[in-house]
Amino acid sequence: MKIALVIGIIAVLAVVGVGLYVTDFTAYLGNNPSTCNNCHVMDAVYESWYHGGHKQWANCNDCHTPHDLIPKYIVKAQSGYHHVTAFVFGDIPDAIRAKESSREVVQENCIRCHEETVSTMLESSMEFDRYCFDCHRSVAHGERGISLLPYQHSEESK
Amino acid sequence: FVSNQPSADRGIAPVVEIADMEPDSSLWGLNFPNQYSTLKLTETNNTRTTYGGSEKFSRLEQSPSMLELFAGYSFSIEYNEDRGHLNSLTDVREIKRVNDTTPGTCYSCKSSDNPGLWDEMGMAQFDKTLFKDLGQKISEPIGCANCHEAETMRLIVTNPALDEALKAQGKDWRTFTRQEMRTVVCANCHVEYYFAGEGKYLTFPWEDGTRIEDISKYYAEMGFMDWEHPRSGAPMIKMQHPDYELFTADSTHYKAGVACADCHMPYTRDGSAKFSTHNVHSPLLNAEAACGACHTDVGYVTTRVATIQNQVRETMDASEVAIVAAIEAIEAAAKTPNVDEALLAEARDLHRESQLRWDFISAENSMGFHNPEETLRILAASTDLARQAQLKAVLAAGTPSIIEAAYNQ
Amino acid sequence: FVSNQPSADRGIAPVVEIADMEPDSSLWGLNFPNQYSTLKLTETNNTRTTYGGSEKFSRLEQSPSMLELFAGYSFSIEYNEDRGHLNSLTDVREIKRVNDTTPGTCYSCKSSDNPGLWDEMGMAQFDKTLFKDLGQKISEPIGCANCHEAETMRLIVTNPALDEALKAQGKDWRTFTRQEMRTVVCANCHVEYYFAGEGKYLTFPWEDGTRIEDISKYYAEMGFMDWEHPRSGAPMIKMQHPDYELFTADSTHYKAGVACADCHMPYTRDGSAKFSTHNVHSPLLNAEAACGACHTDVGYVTTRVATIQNQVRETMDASEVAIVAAIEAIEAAAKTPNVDEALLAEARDLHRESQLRWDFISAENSMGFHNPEETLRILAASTDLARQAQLKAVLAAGTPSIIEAAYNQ
Ligand code: HEC
Ligand code: HEC
Ligand code: HEC
Ligand code: HEC
Ligand code: HEC
Ligand code: HEC
Ligand code: HEC
Ligand code: HEC
Ligand code: HEC
Ligand code: HEC
Ligand code: HEC
Ligand code: HEC
Ligand code: HEC
Ligand code: HEC
Ligand SMILES: [Ca+2]
Ligand SMILES: [Ca+2]
Repeated sequence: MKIALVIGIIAVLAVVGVGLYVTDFTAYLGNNPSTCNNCHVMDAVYESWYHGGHKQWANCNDCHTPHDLIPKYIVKAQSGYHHVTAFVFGDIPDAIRAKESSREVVQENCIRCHEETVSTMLESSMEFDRYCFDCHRSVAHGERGISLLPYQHSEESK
Repeated sequence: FVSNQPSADRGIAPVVEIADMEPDSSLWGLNFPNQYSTLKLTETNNTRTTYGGSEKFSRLEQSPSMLELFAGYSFSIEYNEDRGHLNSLTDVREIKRVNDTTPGTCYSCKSSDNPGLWDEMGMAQFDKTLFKDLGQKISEPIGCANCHEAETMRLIVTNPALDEALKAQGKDWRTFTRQEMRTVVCANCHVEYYFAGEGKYLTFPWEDGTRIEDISKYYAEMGFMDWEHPRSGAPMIKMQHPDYELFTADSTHYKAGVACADCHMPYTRDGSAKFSTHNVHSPLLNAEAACGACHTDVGYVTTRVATIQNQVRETMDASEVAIVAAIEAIEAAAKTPNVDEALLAEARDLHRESQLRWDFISAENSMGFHNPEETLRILAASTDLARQAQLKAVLAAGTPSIIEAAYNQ
Repeated sequence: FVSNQPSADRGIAPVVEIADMEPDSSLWGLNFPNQYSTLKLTETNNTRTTYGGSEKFSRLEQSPSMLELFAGYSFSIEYNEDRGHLNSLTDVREIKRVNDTTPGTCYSCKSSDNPGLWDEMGMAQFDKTLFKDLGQKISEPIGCANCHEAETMRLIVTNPALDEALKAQGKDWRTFTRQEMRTVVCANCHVEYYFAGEGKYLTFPWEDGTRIEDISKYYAEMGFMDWEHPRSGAPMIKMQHPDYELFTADSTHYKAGVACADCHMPYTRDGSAKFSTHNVHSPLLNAEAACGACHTDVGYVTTRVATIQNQVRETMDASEVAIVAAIEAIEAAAKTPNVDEALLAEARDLHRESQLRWDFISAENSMGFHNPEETLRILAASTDLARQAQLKAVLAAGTPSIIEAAYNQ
């Protein structure tokens, strides 16, 4: 029992420690997209964002973190933890896909920037029960999200 | 997570109060000019596409074999390609399928006066009244009141027949999500229906389900028929625009959560604000907006539509040839002395089953695109049944001589 | 990206020089351990899926009607579900379809020794040699040399028959893009083929195109047949794994630029190194990686696969019933005194045409998923032709009595 607790604490410390190390912590308090790209597993999304429609308007955090100050750092801590643990313990999903929680964060941000455009849709007396990116599948990371080369460069699809 | 509260800077503030079930769309239009002005466009649309579009051409001239398939039934008199919503009243009044005995039921899906009339006189009375008499009370084509609740502007089921059909399946549309309603609202009209009993009561044959097999079972069990085919003598069923039934039969798009309105009423911009275009027509005429948001490569998807529709058209042609052959065989068999009546009856049943499957696809309006796999599965079965009907006729006659002439045509 | 080059991030720098067409994959494996170790896994895969998977079950026990359809041909002796690449040699040597007269041609798609042998003795000689003799020279199953050029590691066409078939269509694979090669490399083997002439020369029937109609026309014009059906007497064609032909017939994925390797060899992570898994099998066994890269909702796509495959299986069952009925009718007709030989010949042709269409889908390995619409279009035609064959038999016999028994079974 006690032992388990101790091991637990050590484990957590270890994770945090490694986390601070591999992720160059202070960088993650900022908004520079290339810091996300410190991880190779972020290459595809970075690439697709870089070539996608929004690069000139929005960086990762504009979409992936809430914009009232406090929640922002909570989300960063959470996802940072996911990322690092997944990384350190190697259980990286075959296809990295946004969790429901991230989708909701992103959705809030789509609306934050496009409120006027979508006001008519949101004013409905029934809940707007779908994600913007159900339709706008390509605005952020290209149509196929994390789809990898060479598919996105194929001649056939053009 | 998305608040439904009217946001601070509301787009258009209501300038007039709209009465419940107000038939006159132009009044609603004062509050919602974009939706009204786009709805108006449906009156004059006239562009044709390969298999659809808004031009009112004759479907009988387009595929003459329908004259043989619908022989003895009103659809062999006049049957046209459908067009925009605002033409509904003109077209139902001009069509030669209507006569003095036609029931008021034929107005059910043609006018925004209906919700008010159903409320006032009840649907049973509405349907009992003769078309020519009920016509006095009707002056508006399809309008806002057919899809919206005036006070909240939300989408609602306005056709009592749909409300009852859903109930029969234990469903209550009031519990449906907004995205579901973006499909269900079309089911007020784009569905197969029949007139039940003397009162010509409007009914959707969904009690056993909305698949073609369920519908055919439903009609078979109640021994219903629309007309008897004069040549084959089979008890026939006419299918009508089962757009909703085919689309919701596990189609690619339906299972992906896509709704009718996504493709047929895509968002359009008026300055900064988006609204749903109410100029409903073939999405191939505005594919950029209709498909473009979800499919970056619009050229790819429209080409796929062409491929699929051609595959379906080719397969449907084969069904038509087979059904016509079956009709001729049964007709000839019936004329042979001491024909086996039991086998002849089986042949007629096969003709009915084959044709109602073919018609389910033919009467549907997307040339199979709404659900390509289900469409081709059904057509394959239709052709198989038609060929079996032809063979049964030969067995009934006891000699293949009856079909030699026809067969080698 | 027009150039056909392997991806830059191979992970490891070459540690040994690999000779051109080196048959021994373990040597290549020293340079590319990830690809080698994943290829090794294909030897022991044994998981079954609803319609496929890697378990070596008997397809004849799975659908017994094949015993009647393939009657008189080697495929009615033994015919199993396919499994991983490393089993190719074991399985071709164990199969009872092989006998003392079997030509070496049967090794064409089973070993990485082939590129070297074709280079050394030429394909004509390779194919002339008897299977049992050529076997002395062959010890490796499928390996790196069947798909890669050692020096550059790029994907190449190693099978002379494919090179010639493409030439016949005026195509040169050396001009293909890398993404095209990710599909074409599979066409070295996953295609319909036949043995031309006495020399059993390996040939792909693509001169008129790769659609089923083109292939059937090609065989008809050269008057080719694999065997005569003992019961119907029809000159039959056996179709073999036309995975490439069906997929490239304007399928959704092919037109969208997706390649075989995208689904069957998805990129995999080993630490930070990314490589194409060489453990090729049913993508339903690793859908997360195989479909997840392109589809956000993997549950949705795998459910769609199940729906499509069930629709295809059901439609294919109907074709089988119809073809068996045709065989029985023709057999009975042939026994009737003064049968009309001309009509009987027509009936046999219809049997051949019907069955080769069915077999094009049955021998293909995705239960229709590679191209759902084309699959169902072809099956609809197959059933139609089979029913016509049955009817023609009755016409030839001059009496339906020949089928009463069979028909009412
Ligand atoms: C330490 C390496 C690393 C860095 C740096 C990194 N990521 Fe990730 N990220 C991962 C890994 C590993 C996963 C997959 C594990 C998972 O799905 O939780 C992931 C998954 C995600 C996901 C999908 C899962 C979810 O949480 O919804 C999002 C979104 C994401 N990252 C965004 C970002 C953003 C934005 C940044 C920069 C602020 C970033 N990542 C920086 C490693 C990293
Ligand atoms: C314009 C808004 C926007 C920007 C900017 C953006 N993303 Fe995303 N991100 C999204 C959306 C939308 C999704 C898809 C969510 C879904 O489809 O479930 C997504 C998904 C992801 C995923 C999960 C993969 C997937 O397809 O589900 C990762 C990882 C990710 N983003 C990381 C990043 C990184 C790193 C950056 C900056 C280089 C970035 N995003 C910039 C909107 C954005
Ligand atoms: C940081 C602010 C910001 C965020 C967050 C953001 N956008 Fe945008 N977006 C813009 C700006 C600025 C433009 C260009 C001007 C315009 O068209 O409004 C734009 C353009 C667009 C366009 C039209 C151009 C195109 O690429 O098709 C669409 C559609 C769009 N955004 C959708 C989205 C969606 C969906 C999300 C969330 C996944 C999102 N945006 C998130 C700022 C943002
Ligand atoms: C049902 C599909 C659908 C959904 C859901 C949807 N959109 Fe759109 N959106 C469209 C279509 C279609 C257009 C194109 C309108 C046009 O160009 O005429 C569009 C246009 C836009 C534009 C303007 C693009 C431009 O060219 O300026 C923005 C911004 C946008 N959407 C943002 C959003 C946001 C934010 C959400 C979520 C609140 C959202 N959309 C949800 C279909 C959708
Ligand atoms: C994924 C997009 C999509 C969805 C969802 C969709 N449709 Fe369609 N619809 C099409 C296409 C494409 C056509 C073919 C138009 C043509 O051939 O010109 C079509 C044709 C039609 C037509 C005939 C149009 C004409 O040109 O005459 C009607 C009516 C119709 N659909 C109604 C519906 C109804 C009702 C629903 C929902 C139950 C629905 N559609 C769902 C894309 C869609
Ligand atoms: C009140 C009944 C009713 C409702 C509700 C209804 N429709 Fe229709 N629809 C019709 C009728 C009637 C026609 C044919 C009008 C004519 O040809 O005169 C029609 C025609 C169409 C056409 C063909 C237009 C053309 O130009 O060819 C399309 C597409 C269509 N409807 C789609 C829809 C969609 C999508 C919905 C739901 C959002 C819907 N309809 C709701 C009755 C209805
Ligand atoms: C359950 C709703 C419904 C009922 C009841 C109904 N219709 Fe329709 N009608 C439609 C829809 C939806 C369309 C457009 C789709 C189509 O034409 O397939 C349409 C199209 C039409 C058209 C234009 C195309 C054509 O067929 O020439 C005419 C005319 C028409 N209906 C007449 C009638 C008559 C007459 C009756 C009564 C026997 C009737 N309708 C009953 C829903 C209905
Ligand atoms: C054929 C059915 C139909 C008819 C007729 C119809 N609407 Fe709609 N309307 C819809 C659908 C579907 C939506 C999308 C609702 C949603 O997304 O929740 C909609 C949305 C709206 C909205 C919400 C904002 C938007 O554009 O998405 C308004 C306002 C509206 N309609 C007004 C009208 C008015 C005014 C009329 C008559 C002039 C009318 N509608 C006629 C089906 C219809
Ligand atoms: C709201 C989003 C949305 C809209 C609008 C939409 N689609 Fe799709 N479409 C999808 C999804 C999701 C799939 C399923 C495959 C996938 O996951 O990408 C799909 C699949 C397809 C496919 C492949 C299926 C097949 O049978 O080949 C075609 C073709 C297609 N769509 C055409 C269209 C056309 C044409 C339109 C416009 C008339 C359209 N789509 C409108 C989301 C949409
Ligand atoms: C879009 C994804 C996709 C593409 C592209 C694709 N396949 Fe498949 N393939 C599948 C699926 C799904 C199955 C069905 C597996 C099952 O039923 O278990 C399958 C089955 C197979 C099988 C049988 C597997 C087994 O379980 O026995 C073979 C062999 C095959 N494919 C070869 C090919 C070839 C060769 C190509 C290119 C010409 C190709 N595939 C392209 C998805 C794909
Ligand atoms: C050198 C010939 C050859 C080439 C090249 C080839 N295959 Fe195969 N493939 C075979 C043979 C032979 C089998 C069956 C082996 C057995 O059952 O013993 C097979 C089996 C398969 C299976 C079934 C595996 C299982 O577990 O059921 C799949 C899937 C497959 N191949 C896909 C592909 C794909 C994708 C490519 C191209 C990237 C490809 N093959 C290239 C000859 C080849
Ligand atoms: C053009 C390439 C090619 C040629 C030539 C070829 N095969 Fe195959 N063989 C394959 C492919 C691809 C598969 C896996 C796909 C399948 O089984 O449908 C396969 C699978 C097999 C299998 C395992 C599945 C089964 O059928 O039991 C056996 C055994 C086999 N082949 C034997 C032979 C024999 C014997 C010959 C000569 C008559 C032959 N092959 C000629 C490509 C070929
Ligand atoms: C059945 C065909 C086939 C066989 C056998 C095969 N490969 Fe591959 N290999 C491929 C395909 C397809 C690719 C993807 C090429 C591309 O994307 O350009 C590939 C890619 C590679 C790459 C490039 C990096 C990567 O992973 O994408 C290397 C290295 C490689 N293979 C090595 C080998 C070795 C070593 C062997 C034998 C142990 C082997 N291959 C056997 C088909 C095959
Ligand atoms: C390299 C990208 C890619 C891969 C990998 C991929 N797909 Fe797709 N898929 C697509 C595209 C593109 C479409 C066409 C529709 C669209 O544009 O969204 C599509 C369409 C589909 C559809 C709709 C078509 C239909 O007939 O219903 C299904 C289902 C589907 N894919 C299943 C799968 C499955 C299962 C796998 C894995 C075995 C897979 N896909 C792998 C890109 C891909
Ligand atoms: Ca029309
Ligand atoms: Ca297999």
